[in-house]
Amino acid sequence: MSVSAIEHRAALGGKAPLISTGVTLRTLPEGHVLHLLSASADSDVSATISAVLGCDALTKRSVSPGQWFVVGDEPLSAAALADIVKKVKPHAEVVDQSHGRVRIAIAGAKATSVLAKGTAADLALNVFPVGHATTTLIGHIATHITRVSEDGFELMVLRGFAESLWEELAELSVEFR
Amino acid sequence: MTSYRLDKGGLIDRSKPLSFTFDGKGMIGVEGDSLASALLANGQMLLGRSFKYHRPRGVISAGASEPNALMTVAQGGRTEPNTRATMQELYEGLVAQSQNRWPSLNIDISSLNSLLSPFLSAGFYYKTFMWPAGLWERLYEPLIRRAAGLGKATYEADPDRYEKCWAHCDLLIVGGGATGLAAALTAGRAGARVILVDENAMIGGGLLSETATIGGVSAVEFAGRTVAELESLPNVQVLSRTTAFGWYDGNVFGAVERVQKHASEPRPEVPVERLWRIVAKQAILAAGAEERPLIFGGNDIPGVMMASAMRAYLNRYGVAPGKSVAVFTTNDSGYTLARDLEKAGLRLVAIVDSRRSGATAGVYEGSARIINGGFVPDAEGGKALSSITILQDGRKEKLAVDSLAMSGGFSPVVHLAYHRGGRPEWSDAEATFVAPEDHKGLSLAGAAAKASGLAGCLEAGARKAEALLGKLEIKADPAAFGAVEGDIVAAPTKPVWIIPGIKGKAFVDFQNDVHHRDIGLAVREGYGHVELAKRYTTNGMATDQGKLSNVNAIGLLAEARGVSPADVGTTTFRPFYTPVSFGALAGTSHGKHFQPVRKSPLHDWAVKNGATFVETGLWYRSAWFPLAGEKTWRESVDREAKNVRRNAGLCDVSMLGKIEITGKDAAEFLDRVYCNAFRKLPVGKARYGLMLREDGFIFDDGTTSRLEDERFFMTTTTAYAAGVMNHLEFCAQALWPELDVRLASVTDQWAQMAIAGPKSRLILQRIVDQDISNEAFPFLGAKDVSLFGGKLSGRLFRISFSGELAYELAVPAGYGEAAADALMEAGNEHGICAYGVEALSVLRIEKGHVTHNEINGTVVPTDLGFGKMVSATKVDFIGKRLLEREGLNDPNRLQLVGVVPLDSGTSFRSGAHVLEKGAEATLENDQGYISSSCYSPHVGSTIGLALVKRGSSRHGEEVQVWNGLLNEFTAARLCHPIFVDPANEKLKG
Amino acid sequence: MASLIPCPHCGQRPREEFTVKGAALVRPAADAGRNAWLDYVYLRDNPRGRYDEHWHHTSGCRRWLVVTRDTATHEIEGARDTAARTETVE
Amino acid sequence: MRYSAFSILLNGLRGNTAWKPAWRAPKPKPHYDVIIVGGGGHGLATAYYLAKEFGIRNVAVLEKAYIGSGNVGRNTTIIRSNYLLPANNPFYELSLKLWEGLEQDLNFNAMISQRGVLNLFHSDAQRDAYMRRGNAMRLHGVDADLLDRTKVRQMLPFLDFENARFPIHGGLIQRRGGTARHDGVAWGYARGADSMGVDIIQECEVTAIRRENGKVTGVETSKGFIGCSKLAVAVAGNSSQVAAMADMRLPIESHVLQAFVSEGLKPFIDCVVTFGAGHFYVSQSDKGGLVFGGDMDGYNSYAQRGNLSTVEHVIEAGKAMIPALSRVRVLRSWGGIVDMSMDGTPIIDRTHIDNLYLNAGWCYGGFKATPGSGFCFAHLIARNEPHAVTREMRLDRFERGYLVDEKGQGAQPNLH
Ligand SMILES: Cc1cc2nc3c(=O)[nH]c(=O)nc-3n(C[C@H](O)[C@H](O)[C@H](O)COP(=O)(O)OP(=O)(O)OC[C@H]3O[C@@H](n4cnc5c(N)ncnc54)[C@H](O)[C@@H]3O)c2cc1C
Ligand SMILES: NC(=O)c1ccc[n+]([C@@H]2O[C@H](COP(=O)([O-])OP(=O)(O)OC[C@H]3O[C@@H](n4cnc5c(N)ncnc54)[C@H](O)[C@@H]3O)[C@@H](O)[C@H]2O)c1
Ligand SMILES: Cc1cc2nc3c(=O)[nH]c(=O)nc-3n(C[C@H](O)[C@H](O)[C@H](O)COP(=O)(O)O)c2cc1C
Ligand SMILES: [Zn+2]
Repeated sequence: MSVSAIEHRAALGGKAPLISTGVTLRTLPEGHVLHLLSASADSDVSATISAVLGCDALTKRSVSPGQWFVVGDEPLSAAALADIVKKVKPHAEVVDQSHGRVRIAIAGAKATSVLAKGTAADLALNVFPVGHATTTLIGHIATHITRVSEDGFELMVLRGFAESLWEELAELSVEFR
Repeated sequence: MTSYRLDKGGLIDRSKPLSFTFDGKGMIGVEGDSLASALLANGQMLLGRSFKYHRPRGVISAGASEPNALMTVAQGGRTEPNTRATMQELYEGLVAQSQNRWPSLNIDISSLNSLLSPFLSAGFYYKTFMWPAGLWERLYEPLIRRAAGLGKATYEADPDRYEKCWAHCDLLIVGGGATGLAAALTAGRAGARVILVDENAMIGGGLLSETATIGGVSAVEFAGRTVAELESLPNVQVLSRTTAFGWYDGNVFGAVERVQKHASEPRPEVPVERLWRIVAKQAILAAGAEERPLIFGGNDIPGVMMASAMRAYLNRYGVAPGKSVAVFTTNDSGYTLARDLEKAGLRLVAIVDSRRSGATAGVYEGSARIINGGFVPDAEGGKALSSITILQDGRKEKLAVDSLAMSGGFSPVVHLAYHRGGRPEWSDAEATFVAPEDHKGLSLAGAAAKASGLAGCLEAGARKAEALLGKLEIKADPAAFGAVEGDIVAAPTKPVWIIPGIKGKAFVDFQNDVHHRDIGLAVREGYGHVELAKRYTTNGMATDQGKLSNVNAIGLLAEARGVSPADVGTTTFRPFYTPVSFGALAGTSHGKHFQPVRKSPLHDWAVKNGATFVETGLWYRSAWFPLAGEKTWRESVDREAKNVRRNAGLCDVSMLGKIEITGKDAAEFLDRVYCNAFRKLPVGKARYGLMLREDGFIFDDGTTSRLEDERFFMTTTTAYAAGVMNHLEFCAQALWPELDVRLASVTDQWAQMAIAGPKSRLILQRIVDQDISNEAFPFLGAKDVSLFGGKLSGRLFRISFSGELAYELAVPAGYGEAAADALMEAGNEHGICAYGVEALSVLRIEKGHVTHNEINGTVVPTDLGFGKMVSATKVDFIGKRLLEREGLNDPNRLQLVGVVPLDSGTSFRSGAHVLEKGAEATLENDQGYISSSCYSPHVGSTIGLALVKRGSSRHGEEVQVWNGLLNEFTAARLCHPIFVDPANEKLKG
Repeated sequence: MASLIPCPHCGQRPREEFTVKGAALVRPAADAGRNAWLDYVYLRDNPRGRYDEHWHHTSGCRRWLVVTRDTATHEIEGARDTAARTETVE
Repeated sequence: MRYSAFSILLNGLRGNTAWKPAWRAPKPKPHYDVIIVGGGGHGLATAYYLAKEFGIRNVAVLEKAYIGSGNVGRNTTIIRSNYLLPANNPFYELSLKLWEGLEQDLNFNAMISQRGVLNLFHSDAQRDAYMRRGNAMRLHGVDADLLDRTKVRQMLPFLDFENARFPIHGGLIQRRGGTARHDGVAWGYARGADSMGVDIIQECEVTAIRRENGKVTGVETSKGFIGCSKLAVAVAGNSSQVAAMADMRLPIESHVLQAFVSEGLKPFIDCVVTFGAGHFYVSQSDKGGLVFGGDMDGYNSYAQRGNLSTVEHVIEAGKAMIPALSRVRVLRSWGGIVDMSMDGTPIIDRTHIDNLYLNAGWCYGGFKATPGSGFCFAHLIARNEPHAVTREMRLDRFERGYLVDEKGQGAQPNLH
């Protein structure tokens, strides 16, 4: 059949960024999110994987012992994915979650204040430095948080909850807008 | 005579008038006023009515402990009953109403209750209103309820915003008086992460009504400077209007910040209240000390107040309590007030000091008459104090006064320190209940820890901060302050629990109208244990939680029982230190945002196709898709179900739980978590699996497909998706960590569609690149497929819930909508329709497929005809051993059967019970119940699945379906639970 | 202190991120006697005091932990990953 | 001294000085026919019925603190008999019938108020489950009515009908259900039992159970040894602790359940309502406080206090059900230790040890059972065989596989 219109639809498509001096919220491209699961939680496994993929802490984010997300803004072609799988396979299984997780960026002087309205994780810079990642509840929604800069974070959430999380963050940041 | 505003003094701005109303009467206050101070400044002494006797009441305190001056503030959805006027800041346009009176505050009919008071003593209601029994609900109780209660809550929704916030610190300081400020400064200067909270609008605690100087500056200025310095430190957060209400495990403190309760027009973008959950490494309780009332007749008459409160009105708010004042004290602190009153030019009629020796030398140099060894047994007046009786050495004397200050000594405010258990202990030396200074994670300092005097408190705060930071290895130098001058340091004195010679009612708990005789009565009747006395008399159970009354009640109990207060002990301190609103505790969670919404990747597709949605857990699922002209949901559902069996339909099943299971031992793992075998499942095949709990009952079901040798794709039911994932993780991590198995939840990665019906293959083949003929892709096939000429890849499963030739196609979620659109387009010529969970349910009931209607946690495999699925050969699987028990194999268990009405024009519903034909409707005759039912357009009548005793051997039996709730009684027949295509020809074709 | 659980992987997190299951017991061998199984599934020491229990960091790292907690005081002595049989975290 | 309007009048006129203790404070005797451990509702009711119905009056109730210090004095006071399973339903209905005549029987006003218990439902599946339950009740002659959304709205217009995340579809109501004054129940039974000669001994903690030749002969207590012919344990949240004194392990965990009361209000809500879309239920006490509760904290505890996360969880559901609660303030929260059994159903049974009887596993729902439990436990102790309505509340049901699991949650107590 003619399939000209097999279009990708972003979970938060159409959400314009919310920008202010205090805090900015914006959706991130639905590029790729690869879930890496190794049989062991050893730190050398992690290092090996980073080495074979050639990626830093902002690309390969820790999820739990022996598990990471490899994240990027570009969708991966089947070949690119296969290549990664091949490289990683001796060390970890790869499960594609590119569609299952949605990313939101939050940044600005008040970003931590907004997030503190949702999460009990201590986001102080010395406790939660750039590159640090963890999963936590923001309000009622489990969210994976990565600090990407001194005042910027990336949030990753199950696709089904993305809209709710966006609305919640918008609500919590209203006073800074 | 009444109270009035002084022309000068106080931390108020006389140039900024604020108008407000009290019971509709317009009044003017000024900026800096509390509602209570503004009312007093307007000469309004009568502020409320008490709970039981409706006694006229004024204000007795100037802070959080206020039991009397409760009023309803604001209007509409912002109506707040029981607001303490002492804690409510005045704002322009404030509307306040008095409570618990009818028809008016001045003339309150129920004040006649006072006349009946001999018959309304503690616990009287336990002794009467029993006859006749039927009158309780109809007469007595409504009367009691109308009389009881305090303010009236609104039924209107609240227009304002609330939120919650977490905070972390090295040191939390509760209380911003001298102690707290000294501690905060010490810790702040040392660079520690500090949070200082104080419940008042202005930080400073007692300093704000203090006339002493510190290092040559006034106490007020000292407070201001200190706060300014603290606020300039980036590592310190100062939260005023913030009450720490509870101390919880893990050193988490709950606090509520009244962000905009003082605003005429709250800004909509800012919350009115914010709940703080503060995680503190260490904390200091610097909550100060509470002055105790004295128990004499008429101690509740408007015009009688705590000495420290009078001092606060005088010094902080520039309000005089009256024109002629007396002070009744048991200790030196009463003289501080006396001194300040005289300084403000008020007429001090007398200082009545219960101590024979009088004040400590040098404490008082004023000119008032001092009555040493004197008491005030009774105060007189109705709605305002007119005179007091003085008793000295057996002589009585009446003095005309319009206000009386009382001081019975001080009790440290230790509330929070006991929220996690324990009780303070009585100290004879301190004449009060005291707490050890150091609790794990929380230490007391200042007046809360019996430190005396301003200088002592400053030093105690600084030292405590230093010590606690030391534990965290943060070095701090205790802040040093200049000399304190003009402070009267009151030593503790022996308490006087009851004033001799009382005639009138002497109140212990003001709000709940517990008077001294009630305490005696409780002891006489056997309720002398402090907890029983509390419950019997209700002392300490009012909105103030006994802040003023508890210690006095204990003293009285001790006297009545002839023991020491140490033997009586205290009641239990519990959150909330002061009451907290539902709004603050709920935060942003309310209304539509009570819980988050989880949306399917096909949500917008369903919207486009006109779906009606239904909440399923957090999901919104499409229930049916009405077409123009369809008037009832049944019309739509019948059409959808018929169309699926005739042509084809597409249903969104994305919300099924999906778990990818990999690792060397994945197959072994599945073999252990399912009761049926999985190890030998061939690659490219799906299998229905049954998961049991360890107790043998069915936990969940679903299909699992083997995509590669070491890669499986499991689906679970929607309801149990999260539970199954947690369970599998438990099995993998806790039970069998030696297995190499890795679990990834991929529920949200895939948009999954059921395409069912005889035309489904035709339709699918148009978008699937591979051959999916029956030969190439038989029943229970499972494989990765390429779609749209290689534009997309997905996973195809040939599984069927409907009993038709059917598939489930999973595509990456972002392409879900496009794929569904394409399928609808491809299926158009074949008559495809969208169908929702209702039609899905019809189709599955027709096929006798079970869901959690049947798998309700009390069924075992044999109950559902799944006996053969339980592996007899596997050595182990979850649930194996306890499944063997007698009760789980009892032939009398409820088993799955089908049910049809004898007359197809009649029907029944789920939740109806099954009785034998002609049997009497009793519980003993109950045979089981209808677990699922629907109208089957294919059978042409209602059909049902039921769980019925010995059901599987009763096919053909006539029964009655009994629904007493709806008065529906239907003659029916039990039958095989598969109503359509029992030979399964369609799904395999 | 069941309001914060010290997850060995994530640090202190609030109770609402966790699912608590109950006593951390050892599952009997498949061929253990019926009583061993009944004990495991139904009978509990239910002690007043020190207690090992299973908590799942559901909205966090999704690891099952063994939390050693005092049921009388709620004080937590430590928590470890259930798969890591030894190390504990304060 | 009999209580009546007249006695109140008379005593009031005499300055209320002549009232007598509601129960004595006796010294323990060396030996009793029956010792009941636990001065909660169940223990006191058992003593009362032993004396009244079975003529056994040489009875002591030993209470480690003050009577009513346990769950009977800290529960949310709901009484009802809206049970599903035939093993439960007749028992709770017997109990409700006893409630209905209790105050006259005891000559003590326990403020039993049959103001109705309404369970809301928010989905078809919930409706079906309530339908099944309501019909089971009807089959036993228990009152139950299904209300549709309109009827619920007429009754309680202030529930969230406009903006709810989980719209209310209707409710199942038991009009004979309602509330009773928790403390009043304990005190009423205590006074009633005392008046027939039962010794109520407070601040007397049982610390050990003495056995000779496999039979129980008495208990060690904080007031010394006290002998008995039969020992009956009714200690609710402490069941495992006391059972351990006889080397028994029980299918029970002790959990903390919190409850709450708001500031006093003029009449706000008439009946008891439970939210079907979250953990919340509420009623209003005669004093005006809204008494409410929700889910357990979920972890084993003996601490009688819970944590803030549960508080928030409960209050969020409360505001979702009744938006107007937003400005109402919560006054106090507390916790009780509930004895959660493995299938959510209680145990009233003899044990394998001679003379030792057990009454336990009441979970968060044993207040309503107080009269029935006392009556049936007394029956068991006096006659040595279970009362017909407690036949299935046996200790051996777990090993035999005859679970009585209303919720179908299986052997995980915090899910019941
Ligand atoms: C917050 C909360 C809300 C509840 N709400 C409801 C409700 O609305 N409706 C309902 O039906 N049920 C409710 N319940 C459950 C109900 O309160 C209990 O199931 C019931 O009260 C238990 O029986 P009891 O009254 O005998 O227990 P308790 O009152 O706990 O009595 C047991 C007594 O044993 C004593 N004891 C323990 N160990 C010893 C020892 N070694 N020696 C001497 N004495 C000992 C204890 O001190 C205690 O007084 C609720 C429970 C809680 C905690
Ligand atoms: N030791 C005594 O008996 C006694 C008696 C009277 C006065 N004093 C004097 O009072 C002063 C005491 O100073 P201090 O700093 O210890 O106490 P303080 O009373 O000056 O300050 C305590 C502050 O804590 C606030 N607070 C209490 N509980 C709170 C909570 N849970 N949340 C938020 N805020 C809360 C109070 O509103 C107050 O503002 C000294 O000058 C002392 O001499 C002592
Ligand atoms: C139905 C009910 C109503 C209550 N009402 C009040 C009340 O109005 N005021 C109050 O302070 N406490 C009230 N309480 C709580 C008790 O003060 C007390 O907290 C509870 O009985 C638990 O005891 P404890 O806190 O001493 O451990 C109430 C308790 C119950 C069970
Ligand atoms: Zn974790």
